[in-house]
Amino acid sequence: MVKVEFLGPIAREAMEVDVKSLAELSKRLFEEESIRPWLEKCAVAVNDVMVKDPNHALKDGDRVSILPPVCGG
Amino acid sequence: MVKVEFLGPIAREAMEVDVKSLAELSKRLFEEESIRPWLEKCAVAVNDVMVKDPNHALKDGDRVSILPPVCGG
Amino acid sequence: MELYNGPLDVKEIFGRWLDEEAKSNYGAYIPFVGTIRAEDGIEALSFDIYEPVLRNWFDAWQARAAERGARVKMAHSIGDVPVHTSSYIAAVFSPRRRVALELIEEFVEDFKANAPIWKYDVIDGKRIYAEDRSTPMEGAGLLASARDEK
Amino acid sequence: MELYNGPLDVKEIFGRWLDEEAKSNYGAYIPFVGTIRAEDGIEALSFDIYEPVLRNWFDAWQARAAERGARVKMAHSIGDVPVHTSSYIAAVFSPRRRVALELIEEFVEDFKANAPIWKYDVIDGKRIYAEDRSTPMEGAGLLASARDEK
Repeated sequence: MVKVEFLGPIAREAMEVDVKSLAELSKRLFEEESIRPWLEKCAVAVNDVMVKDPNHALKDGDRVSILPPVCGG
Repeated sequence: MVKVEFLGPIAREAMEVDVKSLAELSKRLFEEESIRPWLEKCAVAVNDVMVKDPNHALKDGDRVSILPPVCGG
Repeated sequence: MELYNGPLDVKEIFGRWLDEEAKSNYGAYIPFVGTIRAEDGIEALSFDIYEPVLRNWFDAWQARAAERGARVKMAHSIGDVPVHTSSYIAAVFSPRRRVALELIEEFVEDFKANAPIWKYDVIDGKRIYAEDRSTPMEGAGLLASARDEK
Repeated sequence: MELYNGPLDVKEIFGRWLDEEAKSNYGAYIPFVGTIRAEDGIEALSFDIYEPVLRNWFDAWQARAAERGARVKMAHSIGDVPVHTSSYIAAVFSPRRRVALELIEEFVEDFKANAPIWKYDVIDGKRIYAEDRSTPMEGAGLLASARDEK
Protein backbone atom coordinates (compact mmCIF):
# COMPACT_ATOMS: atom_id res chain seq x y z
CA MET A 1 0.00 0.00 0.00
CA VAL A 2 1.04 3.60 -0.67
CA LYS A 3 0.15 6.44 1.70
CA VAL A 4 -1.02 9.67 0.07
CA GLU A 5 -0.99 12.98 1.99
CA PHE A 6 -2.60 16.22 0.84
CA LEU A 7 -0.72 19.30 2.02
CA GLY A 8 -1.63 22.89 2.81
CA PRO A 9 -5.08 24.06 1.73
CA ILE A 10 -6.33 20.77 0.24
CA ALA A 11 -9.00 19.78 2.75
CA ARG A 12 -8.62 16.03 2.54
CA GLU A 13 -7.47 13.34 4.97
CA ALA A 14 -4.51 11.14 4.05
CA MET A 15 -5.44 7.89 2.28
CA GLU A 16 -3.93 4.44 1.64
CA VAL A 17 -4.09 3.17 -1.92
CA ASP A 18 -2.90 0.04 -3.68
CA VAL A 19 -1.03 1.37 -6.73
CA LYS A 20 2.32 0.57 -8.39
CA SER A 21 2.98 3.79 -10.32
CA LEU A 22 2.18 7.50 -10.47
CA ALA A 23 0.04 6.73 -13.53
CA GLU A 24 -2.13 4.39 -11.46
CA LEU A 25 -2.24 6.84 -8.57
CA SER A 26 -3.21 9.61 -10.95
CA LYS A 27 -6.18 7.62 -12.32
CA ARG A 28 -7.28 6.89 -8.79
CA LEU A 29 -7.08 10.55 -7.66
CA PHE A 30 -8.84 11.92 -10.74
CA GLU A 31 -11.86 9.85 -9.70
CA GLU A 32 -12.30 11.99 -6.58
CA GLU A 33 -14.19 15.19 -7.20
CA SER A 34 -12.72 17.08 -4.23
CA ILE A 35 -9.18 16.34 -5.43
CA ARG A 36 -9.51 16.54 -9.21
CA PRO A 37 -9.39 20.40 -9.54
CA TRP A 38 -6.09 20.52 -7.64
CA LEU A 39 -4.14 17.98 -9.64
CA GLU A 40 -3.08 20.11 -12.64
CA LYS A 41 -1.49 22.63 -10.24
CA CYS A 42 0.09 20.24 -7.74
CA ALA A 43 3.65 18.99 -7.47
CA VAL A 44 4.49 15.56 -6.02
CA ALA A 45 7.05 14.31 -3.51
CA VAL A 46 7.72 10.63 -2.81
CA ASN A 47 9.23 10.00 0.62
CA ASP A 48 9.88 13.78 0.87
CA VAL A 49 11.88 13.96 -2.36
CA MET A 50 10.38 16.01 -5.20
CA VAL A 51 9.59 13.88 -8.26
CA LYS A 52 9.75 15.10 -11.86
CA ASP A 53 9.40 11.81 -13.77
CA PRO A 54 5.81 10.75 -14.55
CA ASN A 55 7.08 7.13 -14.89
CA HIS A 56 8.31 7.07 -11.29
CA ALA A 57 7.51 3.62 -9.81
CA LEU A 58 5.85 3.28 -6.41
CA LYS A 59 6.52 0.46 -3.98
CA ASP A 60 4.83 -0.80 -0.87
CA GLY A 61 5.28 1.62 2.04
CA ASP A 62 6.01 4.69 -0.11
CA ARG A 63 4.63 7.99 1.14
CA VAL A 64 3.36 10.36 -1.56
CA SER A 65 2.81 14.07 -0.79
CA ILE A 66 0.59 16.25 -2.99
CA LEU A 67 1.82 19.88 -2.88
CA PRO A 68 -0.55 22.64 -4.06
CA PRO A 69 0.66 26.10 -5.26
CA VAL A 70 2.93 27.80 -2.72
CA CYS A 71 3.52 31.30 -1.44
CA GLY A 72 6.10 31.57 1.32
CA GLY A 73 7.62 34.77 2.65
CA MET B 1 39.98 83.75 -7.55
CA VAL B 2 38.94 80.09 -7.54
CA LYS B 3 39.80 77.75 -4.68
CA VAL B 4 40.98 74.25 -5.65
CA GLU B 5 40.91 71.37 -3.13
CA PHE B 6 42.54 67.96 -3.64
CA LEU B 7 40.64 65.16 -1.92
CA GLY B 8 41.53 61.77 -0.46
CA PRO B 9 44.99 60.43 -1.24
CA ILE B 10 46.28 63.40 -3.30
CA ALA B 11 48.88 64.84 -0.97
CA ARG B 12 48.52 68.49 -1.90
CA GLU B 13 47.34 71.59 -0.03
CA ALA B 14 44.40 73.57 -1.41
CA MET B 15 45.36 76.44 -3.76
CA GLU B 16 43.88 79.69 -5.05
CA VAL B 17 44.10 80.27 -8.77
CA ASP B 18 42.93 83.01 -11.09
CA VAL B 19 41.09 81.13 -13.87
CA LYS B 20 37.79 81.61 -15.71
CA SER B 21 37.14 78.09 -17.02
CA LEU B 22 37.95 74.42 -16.46
CA ALA B 23 40.14 74.58 -19.56
CA GLU B 24 42.29 77.27 -17.95
CA LEU B 25 42.35 75.42 -14.65
CA SER B 26 43.36 72.25 -16.43
CA LYS B 27 46.36 73.94 -18.12
CA ARG B 28 47.40 75.34 -14.75
CA LEU B 29 47.16 71.95 -12.96
CA PHE B 30 48.98 70.03 -15.71
CA GLU B 31 51.97 72.26 -15.01
CA GLU B 32 52.36 70.76 -11.54
CA GLU B 33 54.27 67.52 -11.51
CA SER B 34 52.73 66.19 -8.27
CA ILE B 35 49.20 66.69 -9.64
CA ARG B 36 49.59 65.77 -13.31
CA PRO B 37 49.48 61.93 -12.93
CA TRP B 38 46.15 62.17 -11.08
CA LEU B 39 44.24 64.29 -13.57
CA GLU B 40 43.22 61.63 -16.12
CA LYS B 41 41.60 59.60 -13.33
CA CYS B 42 39.98 62.41 -11.34
CA ALA B 43 36.41 63.69 -11.38
CA VAL B 44 35.56 67.32 -10.60
CA ALA B 45 32.97 69.01 -8.42
CA VAL B 46 32.28 72.76 -8.44
CA ASN B 47 30.73 74.03 -5.21
CA ASP B 48 30.08 70.36 -4.27
CA VAL B 49 28.12 69.57 -7.45
CA MET B 50 29.67 67.02 -9.82
CA VAL B 51 30.51 68.56 -13.21
CA LYS B 52 30.41 66.68 -16.52
CA ASP B 53 30.78 69.55 -19.00
CA PRO B 54 34.39 70.46 -19.92
CA ASN B 55 33.13 73.94 -20.95
CA HIS B 56 31.84 74.68 -17.45
CA ALA B 57 32.60 78.33 -16.63
CA LEU B 58 34.22 79.32 -13.32
CA LYS B 59 33.53 82.52 -11.47
CA ASP B 60 35.16 84.37 -8.63
CA GLY B 61 34.66 82.53 -5.32
CA ASP B 62 33.96 79.10 -6.86
CA ARG B 63 35.32 76.09 -5.01
CA VAL B 64 36.63 73.27 -7.19
CA SER B 65 37.16 69.76 -5.73
CA ILE B 66 39.41 67.22 -7.43
CA LEU B 67 38.18 63.67 -6.66
CA PRO B 68 40.56 60.75 -7.27
CA PRO B 69 39.36 57.11 -7.82
CA VAL B 70 37.04 55.92 -5.06
CA CYS B 71 36.43 52.73 -3.14
CA GLY B 72 33.80 52.97 -0.41
CA GLY B 73 32.25 50.09 1.42
CA MET C 1 17.06 26.80 8.96
CA GLU C 2 14.78 27.96 11.76
CA LEU C 3 10.99 27.68 12.06
CA TYR C 4 9.01 29.58 14.70
CA ASN C 5 5.40 29.65 15.79
CA GLY C 6 4.15 33.19 15.15
CA PRO C 7 6.14 36.34 14.28
CA LEU C 8 9.94 36.34 14.12
CA ASP C 9 12.14 38.18 16.62
CA VAL C 10 13.94 39.96 13.79
CA LYS C 11 16.61 41.74 15.85
CA GLU C 12 17.53 38.59 17.78
CA ILE C 13 17.86 36.52 14.61
CA PHE C 14 19.79 39.20 12.68
CA GLY C 15 22.21 39.73 15.56
CA ARG C 16 22.73 36.06 16.31
CA TRP C 17 23.51 35.28 12.66
CA LEU C 18 25.95 38.22 12.61
CA ASP C 19 27.67 36.82 15.72
CA GLU C 20 27.73 33.26 14.34
CA GLU C 21 29.74 34.40 11.30
CA ALA C 22 31.79 37.10 13.06
CA LYS C 23 35.04 35.18 12.59
CA SER C 24 34.21 33.52 9.24
CA ASN C 25 35.88 36.32 7.26
CA TYR C 26 32.87 37.06 5.07
CA GLY C 27 32.89 40.57 3.61
CA ALA C 28 29.18 40.81 2.80
CA TYR C 29 26.06 39.91 4.83
CA ILE C 30 22.70 40.52 3.17
CA PRO C 31 19.53 39.62 5.03
CA PHE C 32 16.12 39.96 3.41
CA VAL C 33 13.38 40.69 5.98
CA GLY C 34 9.77 40.07 4.92
CA THR C 35 7.09 41.91 6.87
CA ILE C 36 3.30 41.54 6.67
CA ARG C 37 1.73 44.57 4.99
CA ALA C 38 -1.62 45.97 6.09
CA GLU C 39 -3.76 45.64 2.95
CA ASP C 40 -7.12 44.28 1.81
CA GLY C 41 -8.43 44.39 5.37
CA ILE C 42 -6.35 41.49 6.64
CA GLU C 43 -5.42 41.29 10.30
CA ALA C 44 -2.66 38.71 9.78
CA LEU C 45 -1.25 36.19 7.36
CA SER C 46 -1.03 32.55 8.37
CA PHE C 47 1.36 29.87 7.12
CA ASP C 48 1.47 26.09 6.78
CA ILE C 49 4.88 24.53 6.17
CA TYR C 50 5.82 21.03 5.07
CA GLU C 51 9.11 20.83 6.92
CA PRO C 52 10.77 17.69 5.43
CA VAL C 53 10.64 19.01 1.85
CA LEU C 54 11.57 22.53 3.00
CA ARG C 55 14.63 21.11 4.74
CA ASN C 56 15.69 19.26 1.57
CA TRP C 57 15.19 22.45 -0.45
CA PHE C 58 17.29 24.41 2.05
CA ASP C 59 20.08 21.81 2.21
CA ALA C 60 20.34 21.82 -1.60
CA TRP C 61 20.64 25.61 -1.46
CA GLN C 62 23.34 25.42 1.20
CA ALA C 63 25.37 23.14 -1.09
CA ARG C 64 24.80 25.51 -4.03
CA ALA C 65 25.96 28.50 -1.95
CA ALA C 66 29.02 26.58 -0.71
CA GLU C 67 30.15 26.05 -4.31
CA ARG C 68 30.42 29.83 -4.54
CA GLY C 69 32.14 30.20 -1.16
CA ALA C 70 28.98 31.51 0.48
CA ARG C 71 26.49 30.51 3.19
CA VAL C 72 22.71 30.91 3.40
CA LYS C 73 20.44 31.08 6.43
CA MET C 74 16.70 31.33 6.77
CA ALA C 75 13.94 31.68 9.32
CA HIS C 76 10.18 31.43 8.75
CA SER C 77 6.99 31.59 10.76
CA ILE C 78 4.35 28.90 11.15
CA GLY C 79 0.77 29.92 11.94
CA ASP C 80 -0.53 33.48 12.36
CA VAL C 81 1.68 36.54 11.85
CA PRO C 82 -0.06 39.92 12.48
CA VAL C 83 0.37 42.88 10.12
CA HIS C 84 3.56 44.94 10.65
CA THR C 85 5.39 41.92 12.10
CA SER C 86 7.79 39.68 10.18
CA SER C 87 7.36 36.12 8.91
CA TYR C 88 10.53 35.57 6.87
CA ILE C 89 14.26 36.25 6.95
CA ALA C 90 16.62 34.89 4.33
CA ALA C 91 20.32 35.78 4.42
CA VAL C 92 23.50 35.31 2.45
CA PHE C 93 27.06 35.58 3.75
CA SER C 94 29.81 35.75 1.15
CA PRO C 95 33.44 36.84 0.92
CA ARG C 96 32.55 39.37 -1.80
CA ARG C 97 29.65 41.64 -2.59
CA ARG C 98 28.91 40.45 -6.16
CA VAL C 99 28.23 36.85 -5.16
CA ALA C 100 26.18 38.02 -2.17
CA LEU C 101 24.00 40.32 -4.31
CA GLU C 102 23.43 37.62 -6.92
CA LEU C 103 22.70 34.87 -4.39
CA ILE C 104 20.24 36.83 -2.24
CA GLU C 105 18.13 37.50 -5.34
CA GLU C 106 18.25 33.88 -6.57
CA PHE C 107 17.65 32.50 -3.07
CA VAL C 108 14.62 34.70 -2.35
CA GLU C 109 13.08 34.16 -5.80
CA ASP C 110 13.55 30.39 -5.69
CA PHE C 111 12.13 30.39 -2.17
CA LYS C 112 9.00 32.17 -3.43
CA ALA C 113 8.59 29.65 -6.25
CA ASN C 114 9.57 26.36 -4.61
CA ALA C 115 9.52 26.41 -0.81
CA PRO C 116 6.61 24.20 0.38
CA ILE C 117 4.80 26.92 2.32
CA TRP C 118 1.12 27.85 2.03
CA LYS C 119 -0.20 31.31 2.82
CA TYR C 120 -3.62 32.30 4.13
CA ASP C 121 -5.18 35.71 4.68
CA VAL C 122 -6.68 36.05 8.14
CA ILE C 123 -9.86 38.15 8.03
CA ASP C 124 -12.34 38.22 10.92
CA GLY C 125 -10.38 35.33 12.42
CA LYS C 126 -10.93 33.14 9.34
CA ARG C 127 -8.08 31.63 7.28
CA ILE C 128 -8.51 32.05 3.50
CA TYR C 129 -6.00 30.36 1.16
CA ALA C 130 -4.13 33.06 -0.83
CA GLU C 131 -4.77 31.19 -4.07
CA ASP C 132 -4.34 34.16 -6.42
CA ARG C 133 -0.83 34.94 -5.05
CA SER C 134 0.31 31.30 -5.01
CA THR C 135 2.50 29.62 -7.65
CA PRO C 136 2.55 25.99 -8.76
CA MET C 137 5.91 24.46 -7.76
CA GLU C 138 8.48 23.29 -10.30
CA GLY C 139 7.19 19.99 -11.69
CA ALA C 140 3.54 20.76 -10.97
CA GLY C 141 1.03 18.89 -13.11
CA LEU C 142 3.00 15.64 -12.84
CA LEU C 143 -0.10 13.66 -11.94
CA ALA C 144 -2.00 15.04 -14.91
CA SER C 145 0.79 13.96 -17.26
CA ALA C 146 1.29 10.64 -15.40
CA ARG C 147 -2.33 9.78 -16.20
CA ASP C 148 -1.38 9.74 -19.90
CA GLU C 149 1.47 7.25 -19.33
CA LYS C 150 0.87 3.56 -19.98
CA MET D 1 22.73 59.03 5.99
CA GLU D 2 24.95 58.45 8.99
CA LEU D 3 28.74 58.77 9.31
CA TYR D 4 30.66 57.40 12.29
CA ASN D 5 34.26 57.55 13.44
CA GLY D 6 35.53 53.94 13.48
CA PRO D 7 33.53 50.69 13.18
CA LEU D 8 29.74 50.64 12.95
CA ASP D 9 27.49 49.30 15.71
CA VAL D 10 25.73 47.02 13.22
CA LYS D 11 23.02 45.66 15.54
CA GLU D 12 22.08 49.11 16.83
CA ILE D 13 21.81 50.56 13.32
CA PHE D 14 19.91 47.55 11.89
CA GLY D 15 17.45 47.57 14.79
CA ARG D 16 16.92 51.33 14.82
CA TRP D 17 16.19 51.39 11.07
CA LEU D 18 13.75 48.49 11.54
CA ASP D 19 11.98 50.45 14.29
CA GLU D 20 11.95 53.70 12.29
CA GLU D 21 10.00 52.01 9.47
CA ALA D 22 7.92 49.68 11.67
CA LYS D 23 4.67 51.48 10.78
CA SER D 24 5.55 52.49 7.21
CA ASN D 25 3.92 49.36 5.75
CA TYR D 26 6.97 48.22 3.81
CA GLY D 27 6.97 44.50 3.01
CA ALA D 28 10.69 44.13 2.33
CA TYR D 29 13.77 45.40 4.20
CA ILE D 30 17.17 44.48 2.74
CA PRO D 31 20.30 45.72 4.47
CA PHE D 32 23.75 45.10 3.00
CA VAL D 33 26.43 44.87 5.71
CA GLY D 34 30.06 45.29 4.61
CA THR D 35 32.71 43.84 6.92
CA ILE D 36 36.50 44.17 6.72
CA ARG D 37 38.10 40.89 5.65
CA ALA D 38 41.43 39.73 7.05
CA GLU D 39 43.60 39.47 3.95
CA ASP D 40 46.99 40.61 2.65
CA GLY D 41 48.26 41.15 6.18
CA ILE D 42 46.13 44.24 6.85
CA GLU D 43 45.15 45.10 10.40
CA ALA D 44 42.41 47.54 9.35
CA LEU D 45 41.04 49.57 6.48
CA SER D 46 40.80 53.32 6.80
CA PHE D 47 38.44 55.72 5.02
CA ASP D 48 38.35 59.38 3.98
CA ILE D 49 34.95 60.79 3.02
CA TYR D 50 34.03 64.01 1.28
CA GLU D 51 30.72 64.56 3.00
CA PRO D 52 29.09 67.36 0.91
CA VAL D 53 29.27 65.39 -2.35
CA LEU D 54 28.33 62.14 -0.58
CA ARG D 55 25.24 63.87 0.81
CA ASN D 56 24.23 65.08 -2.67
CA TRP D 57 24.75 61.58 -4.04
CA PHE D 58 22.62 60.11 -1.25
CA ASP D 59 19.83 62.70 -1.64
CA ALA D 60 19.64 61.97 -5.38
CA TRP D 61 19.32 58.27 -4.54
CA GLN D 62 16.58 58.96 -2.01
CA ALA D 63 14.60 60.76 -4.72
CA ARG D 64 15.21 57.90 -7.15
CA ALA D 65 14.01 55.34 -4.57
CA ALA D 66 10.93 57.46 -3.76
CA GLU D 67 9.86 57.31 -7.43
CA ARG D 68 9.59 53.55 -6.95
CA GLY D 69 7.81 53.80 -3.59
CA ALA D 70 10.95 52.84 -1.67
CA ARG D 71 13.40 54.33 0.85
CA VAL D 72 17.16 53.98 1.18
CA LYS D 73 19.38 54.37 4.24
CA MET D 74 23.11 54.20 4.69
CA ALA D 75 25.83 54.33 7.31
CA HIS D 76 29.59 54.48 6.76
CA SER D 77 32.75 54.70 8.82
CA ILE D 78 35.39 57.42 8.75
CA GLY D 79 38.97 56.57 9.78
CA ASP D 80 40.24 53.16 10.87
CA VAL D 81 38.03 50.05 10.90
CA PRO D 82 39.75 46.86 12.18
CA VAL D 83 39.37 43.51 10.41
CA HIS D 84 36.16 41.59 11.25
CA THR D 85 34.31 44.80 12.09
CA SER D 86 31.95 46.65 9.73
CA SER D 87 32.41 49.90 7.82
CA TYR D 88 29.28 50.07 5.67
CA ILE D 89 25.56 49.40 5.82
CA ALA D 90 23.23 50.24 2.95
CA ALA D 91 19.54 49.38 3.14
CA VAL D 92 16.39 49.47 1.07
CA PHE D 93 12.80 49.44 2.33
CA SER D 94 10.09 48.80 -0.24
CA PRO D 95 6.47 47.67 -0.33
CA ARG D 96 7.40 44.67 -2.52
CA ARG D 97 10.32 42.30 -2.82
CA ARG D 98 11.11 42.81 -6.54
CA VAL D 99 11.79 46.53 -6.22
CA ALA D 100 13.79 45.94 -3.02
CA LEU D 101 15.99 43.30 -4.66
CA GLU D 102 16.61 45.46 -7.72
CA LEU D 103 17.30 48.63 -5.73
CA ILE D 104 19.72 47.12 -3.21
CA GLU D 105 21.88 45.90 -6.09
CA GLU D 106 21.80 49.21 -7.97
CA PHE D 107 22.33 51.21 -4.78
CA VAL D 108 25.35 49.20 -3.60
CA GLU D 109 26.96 49.09 -7.07
CA ASP D 110 26.49 52.81 -7.67
CA PHE D 111 27.85 53.48 -4.19
CA LYS D 112 31.00 51.49 -5.04
CA ALA D 113 31.45 53.44 -8.27
CA ASN D 114 30.44 56.97 -7.29
CA ALA D 115 30.42 57.63 -3.54
CA PRO D 116 33.32 60.01 -2.75
CA ILE D 117 35.10 57.72 -0.31
CA TRP D 118 38.78 56.76 -0.35
CA LYS D 119 40.07 53.53 1.10
CA TYR D 120 43.47 52.78 2.62
CA ASP D 121 45.02 49.54 3.83
CA VAL D 122 46.44 49.86 7.32
CA ILE D 123 49.65 47.78 7.66
CA ASP D 124 52.06 48.27 10.57
CA GLY D 125 50.09 51.37 11.47
CA LYS D 126 50.68 52.96 8.02
CA ARG D 127 47.89 54.05 5.67
CA ILE D 128 48.38 52.93 2.05
CA TYR D 129 45.90 54.14 -0.61
CA ALA D 130 44.07 51.11 -2.10
CA GLU D 131 44.75 52.36 -5.62
CA ASP D 132 44.37 48.99 -7.38
CA ARG D 133 40.83 48.48 -5.95
CA SER D 134 39.69 52.06 -6.61
CA THR D 135 37.57 53.21 -9.55
CA PRO D 136 37.53 56.58 -11.31
CA MET D 137 34.16 58.27 -10.69
CA GLU D 138 31.64 58.93 -13.44
CA GLY D 139 32.95 61.93 -15.39
CA ALA D 140 36.58 61.28 -14.47
CA GLY D 141 39.14 62.73 -16.90
CA LEU D 142 37.15 65.95 -17.29
CA LEU D 143 40.26 68.09 -16.72
CA ALA D 144 42.19 66.17 -19.35
CA SER D 145 39.45 66.78 -21.90
CA ALA D 146 38.91 70.39 -20.70
CA ARG D 147 42.54 71.10 -21.61
CA ASP D 148 41.66 70.44 -25.25
CA GLU D 149 38.80 72.98 -25.20
CA LYS D 150 39.40 76.47 -26.55
